[in-house]
Amino acid sequence: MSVPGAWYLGLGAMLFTIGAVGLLVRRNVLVMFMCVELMLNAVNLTFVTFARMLNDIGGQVVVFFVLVVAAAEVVVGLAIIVSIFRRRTEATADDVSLLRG
Amino acid sequence: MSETLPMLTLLVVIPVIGAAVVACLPRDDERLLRMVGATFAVVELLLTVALMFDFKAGEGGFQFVSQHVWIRSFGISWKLGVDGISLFLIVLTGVLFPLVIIGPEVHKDVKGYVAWMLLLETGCIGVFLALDLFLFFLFWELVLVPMYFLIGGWGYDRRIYATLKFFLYTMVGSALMLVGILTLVFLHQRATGNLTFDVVTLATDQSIASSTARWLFLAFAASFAIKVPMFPLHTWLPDAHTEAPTGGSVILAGIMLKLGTYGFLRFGLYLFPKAAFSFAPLFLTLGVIGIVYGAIVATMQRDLKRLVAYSSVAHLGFIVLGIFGLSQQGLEGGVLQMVNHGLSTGALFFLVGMIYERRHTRQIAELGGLQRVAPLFAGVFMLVMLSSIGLPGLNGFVGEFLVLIGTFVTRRWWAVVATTGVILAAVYLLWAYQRVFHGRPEGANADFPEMSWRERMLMAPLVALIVLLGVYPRPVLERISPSVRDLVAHVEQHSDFRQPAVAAGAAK
Amino acid sequence: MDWAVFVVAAVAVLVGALGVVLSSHPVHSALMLVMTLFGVAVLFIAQQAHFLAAVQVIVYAGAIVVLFLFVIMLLGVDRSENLAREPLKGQRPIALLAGVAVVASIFVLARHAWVSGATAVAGPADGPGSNVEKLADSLFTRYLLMFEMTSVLLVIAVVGAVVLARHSPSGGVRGAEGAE
Amino acid sequence: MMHAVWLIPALPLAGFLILLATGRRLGDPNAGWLATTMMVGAFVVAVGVFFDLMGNPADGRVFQQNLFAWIPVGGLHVDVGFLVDPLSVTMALFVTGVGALIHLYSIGYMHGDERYPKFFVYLNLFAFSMLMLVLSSSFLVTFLGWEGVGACSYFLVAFWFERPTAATAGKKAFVTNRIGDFGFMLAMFLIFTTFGSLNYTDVLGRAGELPHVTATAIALLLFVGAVGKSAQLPLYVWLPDAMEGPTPVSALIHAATMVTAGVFLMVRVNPILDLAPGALTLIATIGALTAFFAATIACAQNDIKKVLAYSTVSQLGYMFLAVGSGAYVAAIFHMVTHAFFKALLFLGAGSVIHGMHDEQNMKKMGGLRKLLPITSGTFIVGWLAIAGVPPFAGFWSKDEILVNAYEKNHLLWFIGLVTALLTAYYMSRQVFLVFYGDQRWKVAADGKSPREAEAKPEHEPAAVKSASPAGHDPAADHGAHGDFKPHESPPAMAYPLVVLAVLAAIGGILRSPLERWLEPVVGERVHHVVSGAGTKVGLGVVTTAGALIGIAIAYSIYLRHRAKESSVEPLVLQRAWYADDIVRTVVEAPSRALANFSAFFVDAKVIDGTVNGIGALVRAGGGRLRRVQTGFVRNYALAVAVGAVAALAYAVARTT
Amino acid sequence: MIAQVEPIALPNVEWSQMAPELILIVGALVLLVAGTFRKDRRMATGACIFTVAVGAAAMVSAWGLWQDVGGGAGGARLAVADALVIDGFGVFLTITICSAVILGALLAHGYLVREGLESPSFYVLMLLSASGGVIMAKANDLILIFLGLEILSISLYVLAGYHQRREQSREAAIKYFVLGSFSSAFFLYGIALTYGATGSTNLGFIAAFLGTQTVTQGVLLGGFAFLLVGLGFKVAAVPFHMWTPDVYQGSPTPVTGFMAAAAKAAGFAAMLRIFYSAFGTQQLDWKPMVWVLAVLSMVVGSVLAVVQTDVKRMLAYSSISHAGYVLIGLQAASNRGIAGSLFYLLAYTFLIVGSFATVAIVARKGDNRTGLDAFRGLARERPLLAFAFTVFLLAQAGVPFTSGFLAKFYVISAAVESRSYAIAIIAMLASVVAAYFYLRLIVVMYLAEGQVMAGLTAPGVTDVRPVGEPEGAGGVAVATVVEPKVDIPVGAAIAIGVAVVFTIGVGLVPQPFIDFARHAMLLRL
Repeated sequence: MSVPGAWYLGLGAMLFTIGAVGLLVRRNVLVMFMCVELMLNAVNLTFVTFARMLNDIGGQVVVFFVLVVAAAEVVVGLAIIVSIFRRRTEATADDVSLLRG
Repeated sequence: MSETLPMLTLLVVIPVIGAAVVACLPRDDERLLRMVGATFAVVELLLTVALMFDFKAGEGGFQFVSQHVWIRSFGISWKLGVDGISLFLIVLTGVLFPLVIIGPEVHKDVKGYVAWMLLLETGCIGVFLALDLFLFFLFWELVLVPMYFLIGGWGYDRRIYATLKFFLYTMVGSALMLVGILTLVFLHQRATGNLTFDVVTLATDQSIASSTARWLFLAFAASFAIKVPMFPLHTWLPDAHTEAPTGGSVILAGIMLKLGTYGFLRFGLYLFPKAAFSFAPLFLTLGVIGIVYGAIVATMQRDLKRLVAYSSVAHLGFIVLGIFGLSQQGLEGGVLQMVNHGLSTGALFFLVGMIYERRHTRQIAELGGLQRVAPLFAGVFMLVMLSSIGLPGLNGFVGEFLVLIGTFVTRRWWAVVATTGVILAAVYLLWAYQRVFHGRPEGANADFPEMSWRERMLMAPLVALIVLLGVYPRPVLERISPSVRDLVAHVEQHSDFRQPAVAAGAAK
Repeated sequence: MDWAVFVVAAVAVLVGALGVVLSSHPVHSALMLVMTLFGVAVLFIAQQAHFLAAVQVIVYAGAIVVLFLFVIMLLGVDRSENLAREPLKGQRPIALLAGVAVVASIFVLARHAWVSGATAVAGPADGPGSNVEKLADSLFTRYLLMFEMTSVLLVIAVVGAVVLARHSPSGGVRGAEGAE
Repeated sequence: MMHAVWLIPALPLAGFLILLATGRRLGDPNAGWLATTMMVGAFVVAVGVFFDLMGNPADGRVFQQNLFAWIPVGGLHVDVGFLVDPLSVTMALFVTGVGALIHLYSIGYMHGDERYPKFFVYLNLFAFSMLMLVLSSSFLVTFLGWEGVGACSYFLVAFWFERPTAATAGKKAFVTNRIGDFGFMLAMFLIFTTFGSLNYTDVLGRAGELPHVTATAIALLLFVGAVGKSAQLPLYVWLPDAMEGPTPVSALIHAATMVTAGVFLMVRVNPILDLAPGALTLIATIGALTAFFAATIACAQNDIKKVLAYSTVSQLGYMFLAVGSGAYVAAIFHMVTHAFFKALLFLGAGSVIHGMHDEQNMKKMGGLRKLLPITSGTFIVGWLAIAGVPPFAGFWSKDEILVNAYEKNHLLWFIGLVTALLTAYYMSRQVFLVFYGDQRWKVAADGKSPREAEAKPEHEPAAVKSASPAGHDPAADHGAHGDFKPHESPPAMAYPLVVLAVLAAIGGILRSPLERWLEPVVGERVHHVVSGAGTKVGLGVVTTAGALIGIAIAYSIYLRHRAKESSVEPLVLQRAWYADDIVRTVVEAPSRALANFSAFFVDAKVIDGTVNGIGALVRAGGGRLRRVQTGFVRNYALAVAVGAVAALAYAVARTT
Repeated sequence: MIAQVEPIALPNVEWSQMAPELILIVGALVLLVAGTFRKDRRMATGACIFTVAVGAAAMVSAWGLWQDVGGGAGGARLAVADALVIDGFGVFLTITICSAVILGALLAHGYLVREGLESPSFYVLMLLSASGGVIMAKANDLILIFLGLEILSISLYVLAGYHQRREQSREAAIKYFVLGSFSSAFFLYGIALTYGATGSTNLGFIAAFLGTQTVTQGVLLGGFAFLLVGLGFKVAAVPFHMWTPDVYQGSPTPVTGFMAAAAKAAGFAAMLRIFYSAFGTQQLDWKPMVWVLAVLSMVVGSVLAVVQTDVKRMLAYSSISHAGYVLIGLQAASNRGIAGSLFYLLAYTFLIVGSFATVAIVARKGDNRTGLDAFRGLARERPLLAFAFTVFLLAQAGVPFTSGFLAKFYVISAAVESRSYAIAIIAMLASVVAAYFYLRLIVVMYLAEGQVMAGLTAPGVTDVRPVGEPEGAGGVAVATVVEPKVDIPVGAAIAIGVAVVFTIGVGLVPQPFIDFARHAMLLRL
């Protein structure tokens, strides 16, 4: 019958991890940021699955909020990215390393 | 008395008020700054003297106790009190501070110097008077700050290194002690339901397990041992002493080292009698090593101040020995020796400072023949040095002798080895004296000025006390005695230690 | 049937995710992201979260990814990147190891059960009433305060974007506000 | 009068204090007169006390006076107080008596010294300390005096501190003495532990309770103190060097009084010694060996004072031989006679040096008899006394010691006898070299080595610098080197010589009074010579013969030149058996190396190095950690991820 | 067909209970609107004063709440459909955060004027950010905490990059943003797992549910781990701290001060509430994790601070170690521990804002002179400023008669009380290491006048890169270039003055503040 929640959750965990690893290995800030979106999606998937498994609408409501947060983050994040990489040809995270030690 | 006039609180507060007043005065008028600073210090001195006279000689307990709840939720009080053990340290503090404020040359920023000194006085007095562990710890830490600035601001070439080393070294000790204090307090609370930092209560109760008490004792002892300093934790001392300005060295040696030994007495023995007794061999051994080792290392120093600093290591070794000998004589000698060392080593540092002012060097090799051109200076130096060597008739002997005889009664072999320190002290001090004062003055040494009147006035009280305490120490001893007797009884009550009959005087 | 939907969607999700990470071109990454988003939307539907699925598609695919693309174009960084190069020593192996470890740990932790026996708190997800209705009900009761707070979040987004754009010579960031 | 006993030390103390305050204003010679007056006053009081005590019956001749409690702590209660008994009064008498004479002598001798008042400051302080030592009623106050005389000895030996040798000698004296004090202190600790008191009356009265081991320990420890103070083997090394001090100091401190303090102490505690026969034997042996050893050295010394110094060591050895033989009275007796003749000899030597313009090398003297009549006359008396020629004082005291030693152990006696011979020999050598023979100084005056001229600057003062009417006119007396002529000393110096010479000559009569007088102190425990009168006479004859032989040998070598002088003055003896070199290499060098090692390796490198090392470690650790902070945001993210993995790993571990 | 639309029964919204955050938000909005009408210099001053007023109003309203809750857990209650909890704890931190707002605003004015950045939007973001923090402090729901966190963080991302002309500022923004969103994702995943394991995101329900459980589920443990990552990041605990030095150094200094105070307070508010209150029954599970975090933070923070040559960076590392101390309070998991943490946070807020205020002043125009050299001889030039900074530094070092000492004392006493002796000792030893760099800074201000500080420069410090170069005027060759005189703006002076008085005042009369912290109990759910 219906697919057990564990499968969804496992998928979510994997998606989350791919996102996390992606952020770690990609140098392009935009792609890194997309990876954050992947992670958020993984969380969303997890919430929805839990909502179904627990038969609780709360999990779905949470996803709604996560979406809003994601949107706000994207707006600000992209604004920051634009402001810093405006004059550069590459949006490479490694270029931003003035501060260290 | 204690009800009508909060004598002890005044003692603590007056210097800090002085510091605040000085801080508000104009920076340029050095005379005024010193005058005002000295006035506060002298008022403090008079108060301490008054305290000494009001002190009831036959009583062992705390007198003039004033207690006010301060931080209720932690059971912390502003509790001050004085007994025979602290009385003369207070007086010593009162004596030395006016001298360092008026005395030595201060080459820059007199205002800062005087203000820090006064703040330091508050700290020192506070440590000696505090009967609340928290309060004690506060003052204990507080003294570091002015001293840090004094060494760092008015010291010599390597002052930054020295002052940091001093501060951090001491803090390491305090770190352990604070944990110890808290542990003690909370264990006490667990046992009795009473959260208090009151020293007397904690000491009387003795409810914590003896294995725990041993750890706690070590935590306290670490802090005290660093402050004393005991071998092998002593290396901050030569640096700090050497680099500190004259006034700083005087206070450092004269008073601040006593904080450590005082701590052992007031907190080590009093709070953890059993543990202290069980660790006595360790500390006796370290004390003896300090005596011998400090003397040996002092012998080879090329810097006069460093030499005096190492001599302090040796002298403090005697005090530790006396404390952990745990006999009436030893303890009393230890207390007396704290005062003695404050006077004689303080005086020595003054004198070395005067030499530096004149010659701008402390290197023994660059000095020589000073006795010929400055006989009075040499004479005073000689006297102070002999006091330091422990010549009978001067103060140093009484303390040293009591320590040794007291230790001998309870811990024979440690005393035997420690007694060799008597020989070694003569070696390094006389050798140094010979190199600095004997011979024929050459070059700049030939123009070495004799003591000025101001310097004579400065040394006069110290010299007078050195002789007085050597000839007639009885008024001091009889004020110390009851407190020490109680302390020994306290240790006996809570441990297997029993003082031999001869020491207690029952044999007669 | 359910399985089929799940597998297809899951594959889309994973492929999309891997695509995001492994595409050398940022535009490709963005497109792969869209694929994942759709996959997730499908999985939402499969779990009766219809409203969320819709929002997912509209907001994510419709706005966010577009915004990404917009910025990529704006910055002119739409060039391939040499993925073989990794200037930071040890970054990749450790990252992979960490990733494996995270997944493995989660699976190990969840080996007995993902969920406890707790009962619904915010109200049942099934039962009578549409998904939207129940969502709305929850949103305006139990989650009212959170809902209100999202408005603050959006204000910040606006103000932040304005602030960050203010000193820029080009008006490119204007688009950020349009995303709302 | 007895109650005035406190005045005996108090007068010199007062002198000390007055001189300390006003010495410079009083100046030369008033300061000296003041000091001398105080000493004379003390002597007068001592005499008064003596007669007072005499008035008491023999067993009632004890009087204790406590001034104030000095150190009252628990069971330890020490008063500053005086114990007046025959022993202490004897000591007080001769300390004040001889002391007064030497003070008087010093007025002349030190005349012209730039630190003239200071000399008397020290001298009076010394007298005070010495009197405290002998009069005290407890070990601790004795120790006060004991240390006080040591310090004064230090001041006075190093009186001409501009001379490095003097400064070093002073320090050496003090430090060596301190080694002895170590023993003294331990002895006091042990006494206190055992008896709970440090008072002589308490302790000696209960001495009988002592277990044998404790008694031996106390005796030996006290003896260590005595060895240091009285310059016995092996701690004698400081005394010859102490001759760097002005000659009156050598006479007073290093011949008559301070160095005998050890003997006094031994006699004082005789009840304890009697319980420790082993210790007594050791004391006797050390004494005999010291006597012999020092005598051999004295035979080859050229410095007029060095000879006397080694002689003093040797004579002190006799005293310990006496103590060790249980002959306490003999020890005291010899102490007294020795004080007379040795003080005389030293003062005479000082007079010679004075007259010779600071020349101390006997090889550059000779034929001074005519030029220094008083000096030579008195010196010869002293010589005969020390050589043990009857009927001079030295014969009687030495004879008594040897008789007692014979009782104790024949070998010790034999050593003593040989030493007596040697004593006669080296003293004769000295007399012949100085007062007889050629006037070698006539040659020497021109060829005075520059080194020596350098080494002795403007000191040995009266001779060179005096410009006072009381003394002598340097221009007339000394003039240029060419017409250098030794001269007799001023009266202030001469009178004490005469008085001492008389005492040295007739001191022997004190023998039996002293024995009776001291009986309450040494009591029945005194060793009564068991040998018959015949043996005693025989021994006396042998001793005398030995002395005469010694004189004869010296005569044949140094006046008749029957043998080359250098052949009887081997280098090994000149260098005093290389004792100083041995000390330098065996004790000093290793100690210095150890101290250097401790100070510059252990302390600076190991201990402080550890401290600084911890600091460096923290910084190095910080430096390394800092490199992790690369500035690359992905690294940071990785750290977060790794942290998360760690947290998860913990969670996993927690569930399994 | 169409189901009858029932009116949704809106929950009772207790506006008064939300007064502080509402005041902050409304204030921000008013300012935002007003700012669009007036754009002159006077506006800047007005905005500052307005912000201070808003902060003060929020504080007063919080104080009103304090009176309501009766200064303890007794009057604590839930509000707005159980989403908010009104307890002493929340109110305490609200007041703390409001203090940060007030001090930060005072400090910011002079800075913004100096740097030519005057704009009300700065204050708007600050107020909004603070409102996020306040929400975190009072939230009773993981989701609300998350939202508060995002409100706080996103504002701070923008504020960090506020000084657009400074490359460091922009860099700080992007680093903070990337890492912040990364860790937010972790946090969110943690919420998800917790939700799955407990069935709710509401802390009350979670606590109630966990009270019935005997064994902690694996998933829940995973949730703990992820939540700790997210919050650890926010409070800058090692190993989630790496953004801190870079962001603190790069951000405009007033922002750094505000961020260090408010974000940390809010982060800890959430952490303490979640772990102590909601997961209180699972103490044994999370205490070891917190222990490790605390120890690592203290040690690494202190040790790394030692080798810094930039004061801002050094203070950043020191704030990491401070986080370790606050964690001790949590680790003790006792009332005294929580009170200690709260007290620490309050004391720390004033200290850190005061410290950064000094740095902001000394950094001079361009905000670049933050190296140790810039502080050389400050005692002569500006004795009072140097004195104030000394007070802050000594207090941070834990010198008696300052708030810093009592704060350390408080948390360590909590640790000792709960028998965590090891952590107490480590904390004290770390404080010794920390004392080194505070003292070193004091040395530079007072003692090292133009002399080369022998023995001070660590081996690892020789390769100091000139951080402040790009803006010209060289922050490096300070010794030769004549320094522009340090100007002290009025606002900053007030802020510093208040902080000094507070620091010493608490040191002398700690009882009221200790009571405050002690009564600020969490509502144990």
